[in-house]
Amino acid sequence: MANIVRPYGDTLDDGKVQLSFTLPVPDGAKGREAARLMVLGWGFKDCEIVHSSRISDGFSFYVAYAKTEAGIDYDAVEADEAASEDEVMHMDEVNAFVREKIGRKVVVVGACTGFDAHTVGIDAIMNMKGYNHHFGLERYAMLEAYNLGAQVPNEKLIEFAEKVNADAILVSQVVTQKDIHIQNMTQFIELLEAKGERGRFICVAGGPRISNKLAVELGYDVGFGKGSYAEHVASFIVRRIAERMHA
Amino acid sequence: MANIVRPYGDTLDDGKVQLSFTLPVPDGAKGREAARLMVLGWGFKDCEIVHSSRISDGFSFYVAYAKTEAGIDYDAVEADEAASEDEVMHMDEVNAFVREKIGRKVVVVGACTGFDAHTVGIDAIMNMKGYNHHFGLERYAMLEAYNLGAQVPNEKLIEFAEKVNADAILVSQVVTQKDIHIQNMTQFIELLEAKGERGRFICVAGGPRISNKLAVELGYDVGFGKGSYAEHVASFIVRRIAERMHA
Amino acid sequence: MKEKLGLPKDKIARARELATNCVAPILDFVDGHTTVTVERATLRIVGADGANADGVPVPNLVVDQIKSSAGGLEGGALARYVNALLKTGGSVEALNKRIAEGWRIVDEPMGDREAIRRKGLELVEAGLGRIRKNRATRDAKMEEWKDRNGKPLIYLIVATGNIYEDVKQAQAAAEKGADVIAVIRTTAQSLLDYVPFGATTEGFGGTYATQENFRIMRAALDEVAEREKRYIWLTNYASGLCMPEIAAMGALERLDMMLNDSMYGILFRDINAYRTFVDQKFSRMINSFAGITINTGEDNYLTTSDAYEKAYTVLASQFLNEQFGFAAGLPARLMGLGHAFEMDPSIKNGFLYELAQAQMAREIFPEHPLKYMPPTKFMSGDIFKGLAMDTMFNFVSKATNQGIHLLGMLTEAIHTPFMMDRDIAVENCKYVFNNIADFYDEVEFKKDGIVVGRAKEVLDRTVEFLAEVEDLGLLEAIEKGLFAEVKRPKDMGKGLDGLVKKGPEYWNPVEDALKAELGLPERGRDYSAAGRR
Amino acid sequence: MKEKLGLPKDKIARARELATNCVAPILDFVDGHTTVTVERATLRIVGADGANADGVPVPNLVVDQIKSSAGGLEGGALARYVNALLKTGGSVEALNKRIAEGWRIVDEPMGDREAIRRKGLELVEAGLGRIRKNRATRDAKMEEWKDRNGKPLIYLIVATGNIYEDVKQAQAAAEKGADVIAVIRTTAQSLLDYVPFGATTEGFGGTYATQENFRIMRAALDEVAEREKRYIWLTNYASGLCMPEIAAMGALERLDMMLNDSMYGILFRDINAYRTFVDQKFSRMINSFAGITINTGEDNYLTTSDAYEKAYTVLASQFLNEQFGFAAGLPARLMGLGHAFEMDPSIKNGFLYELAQAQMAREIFPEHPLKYMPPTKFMSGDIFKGLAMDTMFNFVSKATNQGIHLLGMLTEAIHTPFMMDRDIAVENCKYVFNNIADFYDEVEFKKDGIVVGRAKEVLDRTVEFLAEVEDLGLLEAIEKGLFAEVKRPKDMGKGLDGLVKKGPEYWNPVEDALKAELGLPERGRDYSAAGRR
Ligand code: B12
Ligand code: B12
Ligand SMILES: Cc1ncc(COP(=O)(O)O)c(C=O)c1O
Ligand SMILES: Cc1ncc(COP(=O)(O)O)c(C=O)c1O
Repeated sequence: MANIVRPYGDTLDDGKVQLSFTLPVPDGAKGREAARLMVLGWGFKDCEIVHSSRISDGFSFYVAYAKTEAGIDYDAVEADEAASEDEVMHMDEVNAFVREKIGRKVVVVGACTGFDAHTVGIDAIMNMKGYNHHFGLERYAMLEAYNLGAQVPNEKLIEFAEKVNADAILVSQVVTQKDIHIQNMTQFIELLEAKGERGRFICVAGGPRISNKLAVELGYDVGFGKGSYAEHVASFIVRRIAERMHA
Repeated sequence: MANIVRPYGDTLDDGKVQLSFTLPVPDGAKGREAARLMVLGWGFKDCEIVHSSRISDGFSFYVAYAKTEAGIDYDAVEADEAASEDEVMHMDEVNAFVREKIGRKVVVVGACTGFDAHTVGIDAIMNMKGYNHHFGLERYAMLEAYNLGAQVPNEKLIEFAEKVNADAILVSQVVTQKDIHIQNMTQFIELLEAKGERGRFICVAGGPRISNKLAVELGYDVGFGKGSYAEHVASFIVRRIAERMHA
Repeated sequence: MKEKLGLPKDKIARARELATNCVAPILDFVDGHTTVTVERATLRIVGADGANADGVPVPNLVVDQIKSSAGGLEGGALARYVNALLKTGGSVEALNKRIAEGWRIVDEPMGDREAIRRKGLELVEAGLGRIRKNRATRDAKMEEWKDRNGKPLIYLIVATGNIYEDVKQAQAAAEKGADVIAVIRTTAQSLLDYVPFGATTEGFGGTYATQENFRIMRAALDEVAEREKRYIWLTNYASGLCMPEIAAMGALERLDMMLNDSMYGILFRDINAYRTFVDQKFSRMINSFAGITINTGEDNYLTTSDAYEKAYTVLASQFLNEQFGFAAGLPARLMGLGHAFEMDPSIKNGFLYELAQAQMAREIFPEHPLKYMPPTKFMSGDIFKGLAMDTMFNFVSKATNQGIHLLGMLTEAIHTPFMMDRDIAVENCKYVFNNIADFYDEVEFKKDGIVVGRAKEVLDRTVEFLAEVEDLGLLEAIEKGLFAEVKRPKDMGKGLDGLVKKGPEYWNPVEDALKAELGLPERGRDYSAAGRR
Repeated sequence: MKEKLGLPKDKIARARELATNCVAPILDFVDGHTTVTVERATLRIVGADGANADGVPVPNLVVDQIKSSAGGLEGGALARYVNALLKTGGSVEALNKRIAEGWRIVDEPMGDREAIRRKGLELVEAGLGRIRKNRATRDAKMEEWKDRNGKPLIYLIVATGNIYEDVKQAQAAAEKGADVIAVIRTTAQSLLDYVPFGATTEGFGGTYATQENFRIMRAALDEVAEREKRYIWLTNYASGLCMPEIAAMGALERLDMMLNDSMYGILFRDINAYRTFVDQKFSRMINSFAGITINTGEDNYLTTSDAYEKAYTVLASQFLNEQFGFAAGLPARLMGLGHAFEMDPSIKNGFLYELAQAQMAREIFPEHPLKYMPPTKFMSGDIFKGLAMDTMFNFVSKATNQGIHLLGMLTEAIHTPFMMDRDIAVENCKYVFNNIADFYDEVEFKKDGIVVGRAKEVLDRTVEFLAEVEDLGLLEAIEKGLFAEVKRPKDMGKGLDGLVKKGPEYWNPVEDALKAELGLPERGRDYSAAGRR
């Protein structure tokens, strides 16, 4: 049986949603009406433009509240985030798991690739001190972690991974404007495939705008977004290695 | 030729829209995915849930940015606000118009009806001192304005209008929860119709959530929303009377 | 408390003296009168409850019978009710049922006066006992969870119209951090001369105040409180034509706060002034006995008139509310005197003026848990601007140590709060309160600067204004439109026909007991002890 | 300016002295060196411009030829360029065209030295003349429209990647109230050892800094300025591997501000330290001569490290930037020293600490138009929380009289600003600035309270830190990771191969003229007059 849920304003199923957007038209009655019709055009029932203002001669800003009747079958939704809390092992558990199931140190190489200079994210995952009271991979006794920093070309990252015979490669992408991250991430996988090495590494992508779905679509094993910590990544990697060993 | 406009984030036609809403589900990966699918379900392309938070065990809050490809033909939009700036006459012009075209004082009766106690809006339109440096109808030499205040039953308002032989009746409605304003406004018109008097008065509705469209739909001659002033209302009424006299 | 404004003490004392003089003649009148709702409140405390098939509540049935009977109401309603009870020999519940079914108790001849008196006192003691127990429960819980509430208390409203929906939202709000939940009353309940009965699911802009709704919400909040280990205060409106009855119901169901203003009904609801003044005293005695904090309604002056121009009407009203409060036995610590952040956001230095006024209230009423209301009038559909205004409001409130902080909603100009609006408001408030935690102790104002100057100016203007009111007489000042720019002739307004002069036989053991408990004189205004409870 | 913190003057003087000592050895090195980009900047000022078919700019073609030629760069690039010009007998434009087409000017034998010198000086005078005229135009407009800009100046960024889209957004922002428009540079342009040529429409996270883009934006802003009767400042980045060249381009196109930090490239872009120090001095001389206000990059320390813990690194860097600035002839009034509101919003009293630090900067650098950066690191997808943080940031900025106020965006954690984000930001800022207009003069801090205590603590820690740096030597301190927690060995990093020791024949009449104009000694660090321009 479907379990339809809808947005909730102050009563179940009232379907209330807040929207805001800019239109490239002058502010005024006609703009407001255009904004209203546009929202209705998206399938909303009832829409009130509660605010409009002039940004400049040709641009105006709108705030709307609208009501939707369309819902979604919540039972049919499949959560797709790599970092599911139930499955996460903590640092000591990861180390124990590696000792027991893998029997050697696991090698991990990471970088923020392309022209992206945001190191804080990859550092949060890899550096000794970690982030938000979650130690980074460098602190894991049974991992050998190399953090190459930022602005690392895909070629260099792969070369390095080959050199240290890495089990997993970690790619961080923060800047997403004009889908630059998609280009970068895709090129990375293409390079590996061209070398026939895609199967050799577990490929992990991460960044604030990266979802597991997107990463998998682009050919990675997994993707991690906002709020991920080293233990999420470590748990995934060591489990995947163990699976492969015992498959 | 159609002149399609779309929301503008930072590039023409990028279609970027901000949304926020509550879902009656727990916060977490599944909720976020449900929220994302819901937005896509409304026809948006690409949707990022940029924020989710726990409101309580069973409710969660989402902020999303999404992209729409659907636009609207701006040239085909018909602005529908009664208070069009070009057509507004100012106080002295209204008085002159009445003297010239109507030749007697115009009688106007107004109230905030039903249980609605918000007098500030109707006062803004009618009271001597007006609002925001726009004098109210009471100050117009060629108008005779009666403001009955708030919480006036529809019956009483009509009775009074009959008594003073009003040209126009002004109805203010501010509270809109559970569509109480629609009930109230509808009942008013029904009462008039039952008495065979709908044609006798120019019926004007107003309030922050009242649009001209809505008012006309409910059987009024016109509706005024936020930001309307006495001169808008006066201009409409006196023109309409003149039209009728000369029709 | 550290004073920062250097307000002249003599001016403050003068304002208090003027306020005392203004209310004195009113109090004399009050003690000689009762009203239909005072009598119904009395009945409710001894157990009158339920409603007939048309929804007319039993207390109304009783009082209406008595009022239209030969003797009328001037002897009070209780004797007749107890007389009927003795006649039946059964329980109060059974009596209520019979009355609801149509029994005309006024047709019963009066029995033995002494028996009635004894039974009456017994019932009163039982009713007041229940209230006393509520107070003890509250005190115990507050002691158990002390220091867990916010400072100021975070106050949130729910207003869905449906008590069951309200419960969900109230629980969510409390979990999120609200200390106080107010169930906003449905539009115009103020004007009903009865209190509806039972659980309700329909209301506009709010939910009916009924005893059953109180009970449902109380239980829901107690549940969250146990989970959160934080006392959650419940608030409703002892205001309008049934002020004392709602106070009684609130006392019986352990509400913790009540909107209750000595003049709100007159000015903003066109309720007759005499009626209101009589009702407010009785309701406040109940509140005081029940340990319920009142919230006065000064914010309403500013939603109607200009907040900068009319700041002095707020302060004047606070002084009047205070004196009426003392006269009803309310200690300062139960007086949540109201004020509001309602200045036009486009005023240059508006923040400094708001700061000045909030600090002024803090220093003039040091023991009172001031209730500070958010921006409403200048909120617009621009929710982002609105959120910024609410942020500034949160700032001023914490920066001046207000007592009760009603959270502003970014959608104030649009709809009654959505669940998410409330969530955003709590997050904002917690952020600001924590971020400027010690601002109060940290910051001083320039002597004779804008802040200090503004506070002094408002105080000066208030003294002038109160002098004018004293001169005219309070009722006459109201007639002339000196408050809130509305004129309310003293012999007009709703509910006047519910006012009754007490006869020589007037008997109200609830009133007597409350006066005794609160240390109030039987008549008049020697309430000198009250402030010090 | 009123001082509120009572900071010990001797401590401040001590910090300045330490900073002077820290930069002294670096300055000695600087005067003996040039770099490829210093030479290219010199060429640009005399008119070298354009690019070859592969997009390699003419200044690079010239410098690359010279560098790889027998004599190398140690005599400077100008002599060779002028020599070629004299050979052609034509215009600079014609020469540029020939060079772009592949002419190897290094193969031309050197002609008459004196003729070269004379022609060189003539070209330099023309180039500097153009810059002087820009300065006069700016001064005149600022005088004409004085008091029309915000205080602090409202600074907004555009970053679409497409200069024409940027223009739309910049004009909209300026109309709405922005005083300063910064065109954010495309990701990693810092690391290009050339400046792209022409108008550009593709960039990531920003738009290429090119001279043509500067010109287009300058014209667009001048247009709005005329309409709004308010000077609109244009900002770009004289930073990265082409610091001096961009300064030169900005000077030629009348930019008004430039991001320009003495150590940013080293720490945050891994550019070689020697290279950076040489480049920064030359770029600053140009900025100073052009009347361009620099914006230093101390905010970057806080986006990388913890803002509470590392507050002293910001102050230390400000002192160092100041000394490097004086040494390059920059007067205090052109030094927009940077700092930022970047504390974790969950810190109790975080607002008071931010207030303390901003006030401290204000009092230590009273004449400097401090540039204050908004919260970025702790911004999240919760745009409503973000807006509240931006509101508090606006508050602190106005409350402490900052000079240049970069507006925070509620979507900081999500995307480069949408047009509506900017609109919301301006509205918020104007509201707060007006609402607390006179807060600075009005409010005082408790002696030895949290605010005063925090400021003193940061100053103390800074003095300790600078002493440590002096002790180690600045380059060594950078090597050890004392700044921003990154270690930059002095002989590593990008651009080192572009560093050149000046030979005995070194000739750079632009440098000479600038030093003369700015009252700087030919070598060394007697720049005592500079601060007083
Ligand atoms: C700090 C910062 C900077 C610093 C970076 C310092 C440094 N050493 O990293 C500086 C000032 C240098 C900088 C510069 C720029 N920045 Co910046 N910056 C930020 C800022 C404020 C914070 C980023 C951050 O540190 N977050 C904290 C970390 C811990 O979070 P995180 O990166 O999301 O990482 C977490 C997860 O995503 C995940 N994760 C991340 N990577 C990986 C990798 C793997 C393998 C895994 C498993 C997980 C994982 O785990 C981490 C921990 O939970 C953001 C805005 C914001 N508030 O987010 C803008 C922001 C990211 N920057 C932005 C831009 C545009 C730039 C510039 C390009 C601007 C310019 N033109 O100059 C430059 C150039 C940088 C470049 N070449 O890339 C934009 C990006 C817009 C977009 N979506 O495309 C943002 C969003 C700001 C904005 N709204 O404009 N920036
Ligand atoms: C002031 C105020 C009050 C005051 C009213 C004082 C008074 N004397 O009017 C008091 C405190 C009494 C009050 C009470 C209540 N209020 Co009230 N109140 C407001 C508030 C803050 C401002 C309204 C206002 O004065 N606006 C200024 C005037 C000038 O604007 P306006 O009304 O829109 O009028 C303009 C136009 O709409 C138009 N117009 C209006 N009427 C007419 C008529 C004609 C003929 C024409 C031509 C034009 C016209 O012209 C005017 C000038 O431009 C709003 C929130 C807000 N910021 O808008 C809430 C608000 C309207 N109130 C609300 C509610 C729910 C209530 C209560 C029901 C709450 C309760 N349960 O107790 C009560 C009960 C009142 C009742 N019985 O109706 C809600 C309504 C929600 C909804 N959409 O249904 C609001 C939106 C607040 C909220 N978010 O919950 N309120
Ligand atoms: C004292 C008081 N009573 C009651 C109310 C509520 O309004 P109503 O009279 O509609 O119940 C308010 C609202 O502001 C108030 O301040
Ligand atoms: C001094 C300085 N230069 C440059 C930049 C811009 O970064 P990029 O090096 O990518 O041009 C910043 C940004 O914060 C800065 O502060």
